[in-house]
Amino acid sequence: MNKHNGELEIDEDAPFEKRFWTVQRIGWLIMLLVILAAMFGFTGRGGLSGINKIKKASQSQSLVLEYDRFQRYQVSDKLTVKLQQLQTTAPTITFSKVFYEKIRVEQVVPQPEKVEINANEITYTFSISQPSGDVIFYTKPMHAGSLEVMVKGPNNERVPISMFVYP
Amino acid sequence: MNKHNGELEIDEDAPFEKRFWTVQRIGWLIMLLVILAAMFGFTGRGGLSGINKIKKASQSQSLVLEYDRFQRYQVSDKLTVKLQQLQTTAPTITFSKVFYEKIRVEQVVPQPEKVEINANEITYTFSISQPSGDVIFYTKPMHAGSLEVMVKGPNNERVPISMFVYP
Amino acid sequence: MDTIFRGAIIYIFLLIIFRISGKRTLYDATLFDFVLLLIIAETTQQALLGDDFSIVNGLLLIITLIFMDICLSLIKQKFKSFGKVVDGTSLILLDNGKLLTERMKKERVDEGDILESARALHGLEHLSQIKYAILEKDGKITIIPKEKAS
Amino acid sequence: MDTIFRGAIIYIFLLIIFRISGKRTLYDATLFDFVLLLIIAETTQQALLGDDFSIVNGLLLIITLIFMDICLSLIKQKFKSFGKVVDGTSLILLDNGKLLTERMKKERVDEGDILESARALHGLEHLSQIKYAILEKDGKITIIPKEKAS
Repeated sequence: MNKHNGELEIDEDAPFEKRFWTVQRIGWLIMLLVILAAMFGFTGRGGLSGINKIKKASQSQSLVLEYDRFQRYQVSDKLTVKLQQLQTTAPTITFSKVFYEKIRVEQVVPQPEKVEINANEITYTFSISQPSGDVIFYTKPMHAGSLEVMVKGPNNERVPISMFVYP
Repeated sequence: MNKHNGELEIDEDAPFEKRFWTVQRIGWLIMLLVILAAMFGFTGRGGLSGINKIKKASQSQSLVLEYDRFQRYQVSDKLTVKLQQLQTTAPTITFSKVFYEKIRVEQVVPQPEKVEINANEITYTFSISQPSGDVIFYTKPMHAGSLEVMVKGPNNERVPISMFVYP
Repeated sequence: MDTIFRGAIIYIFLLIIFRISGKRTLYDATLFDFVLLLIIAETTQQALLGDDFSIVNGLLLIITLIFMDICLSLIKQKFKSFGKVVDGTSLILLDNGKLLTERMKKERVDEGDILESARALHGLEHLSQIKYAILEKDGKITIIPKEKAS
Repeated sequence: MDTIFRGAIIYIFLLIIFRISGKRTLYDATLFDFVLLLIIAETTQQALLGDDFSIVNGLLLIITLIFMDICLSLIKQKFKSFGKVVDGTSLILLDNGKLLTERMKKERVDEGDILESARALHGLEHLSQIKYAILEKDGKITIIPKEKAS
């Protein structure tokens, strides 16, 4: 043990503490940055559109997807599929493998007429009598990390979506 | 009370404490072993394939099951049934009694056309138009201990699966 | 975004409610008070988290709460009067042997509480052995004994 | 596997965030600070458990946290400098009657805090009765009074 003033035995290390104050202040700054990032939506659950709330359309605008880019492990979210210019009353929406392997679809509104999984794809068939209609998928990611899903609309148009799931 | 140095009254028992230090170190080692076992997947929720993540197929490969061997009481999990070389568009998957008595099936994707329970079996009938298809059962074990389920595919092929549910 | 707002709202709400309720409310004089404090913390936690049990949610909330606390302490340091509003000040309850009954009544402290502190901190028997008794910011009562020799 | 990682991540995260936030942040000077601490503990608990309420999950988490703490203490014992980084050191705030205001400012301690500790620990009335005031690793302020006889 050091002796301070030749009498007080103490493990003080003032130069170290002084250097650590700088580290502390940097830490506070990082905390502030994390909070700002969260406010902008980089950590999911709300935030600015364009950062978290993503709207992505196929070239012909007949398939529009609205989803959250940043999601959280086992926290329910939703994916809205807007179908336009429908040429069939039994449109299909097809997702690649990740959508049923790493995500749990809890509910689909409206309820699909038929669901089939094969050849690394899941296909939902709906019954829509009008030329346009929305479908909402209530999803829950069951896997942390980035997820890449390919969505295929009724006219075989493809829209890739990518999400990041926080643990 | 003992008297230390003839003055300090204290309930010290140094030889006992010394022996106990050894017990402590052994305890630490056991904790390390438990943590390693958990990392390898022996306690469920992730882990190496082969230890927790099991893939089991029937002889002809027409029925493949993917499931977690180690599950936890009332924690959702899933069982994926891969059907191949289908000769019918209305394949059935049949499970033995345990599957509906000790496990709660929360959701089946795709939704079955028909479900029937009889003669100690539960039979799910699906509508699959292509020669192969996957079915996902979202399950929640409602019983701790080991569970033995017999799964029967559309061609009457049997695959037994055994799971252990931690309390 | 949602997470940060939840954290901030609950932080400010608790700050106000604890300040308003007074120093001695919920001060763990009995086990019951202590349990009550625990229950309040538990209840708050549920309101904070909702049904989002992800790690990132927990970590964001902790960062929010601690960051707000650091900011509050920096503001308190800069503006002393703000610190007074937030934390309150110490308050003399027993002044040179004289009980200040009006203050004690307002702060809901009685002679027994002062004697309890006197016993716990200095092993004193009577009020007459106490020079000052002070109600601290955290609800504790500190005691300055009279010098014996004098 | 998942359980162990959750435990480890949160252990390390908390270790860092508490170290960075400073000794006096969340030090329970007021009841509000105490409740904040409890809330942080609770919030962590949910992030740890998720929606897995099985016994084995709870036991694994407890083992992970305690095991990491044992490891940390063993490492700290072996490498003193690592201990310094993790725990910090004690810091003299009042040196032989002289207040070290720069240090007090950085650590967010004021005269009132030192006096409160002096009252609580030794029943002292003035700063002049204090020889040393030391900010300990846990945020407490300890007091070494001046000898009277001299």
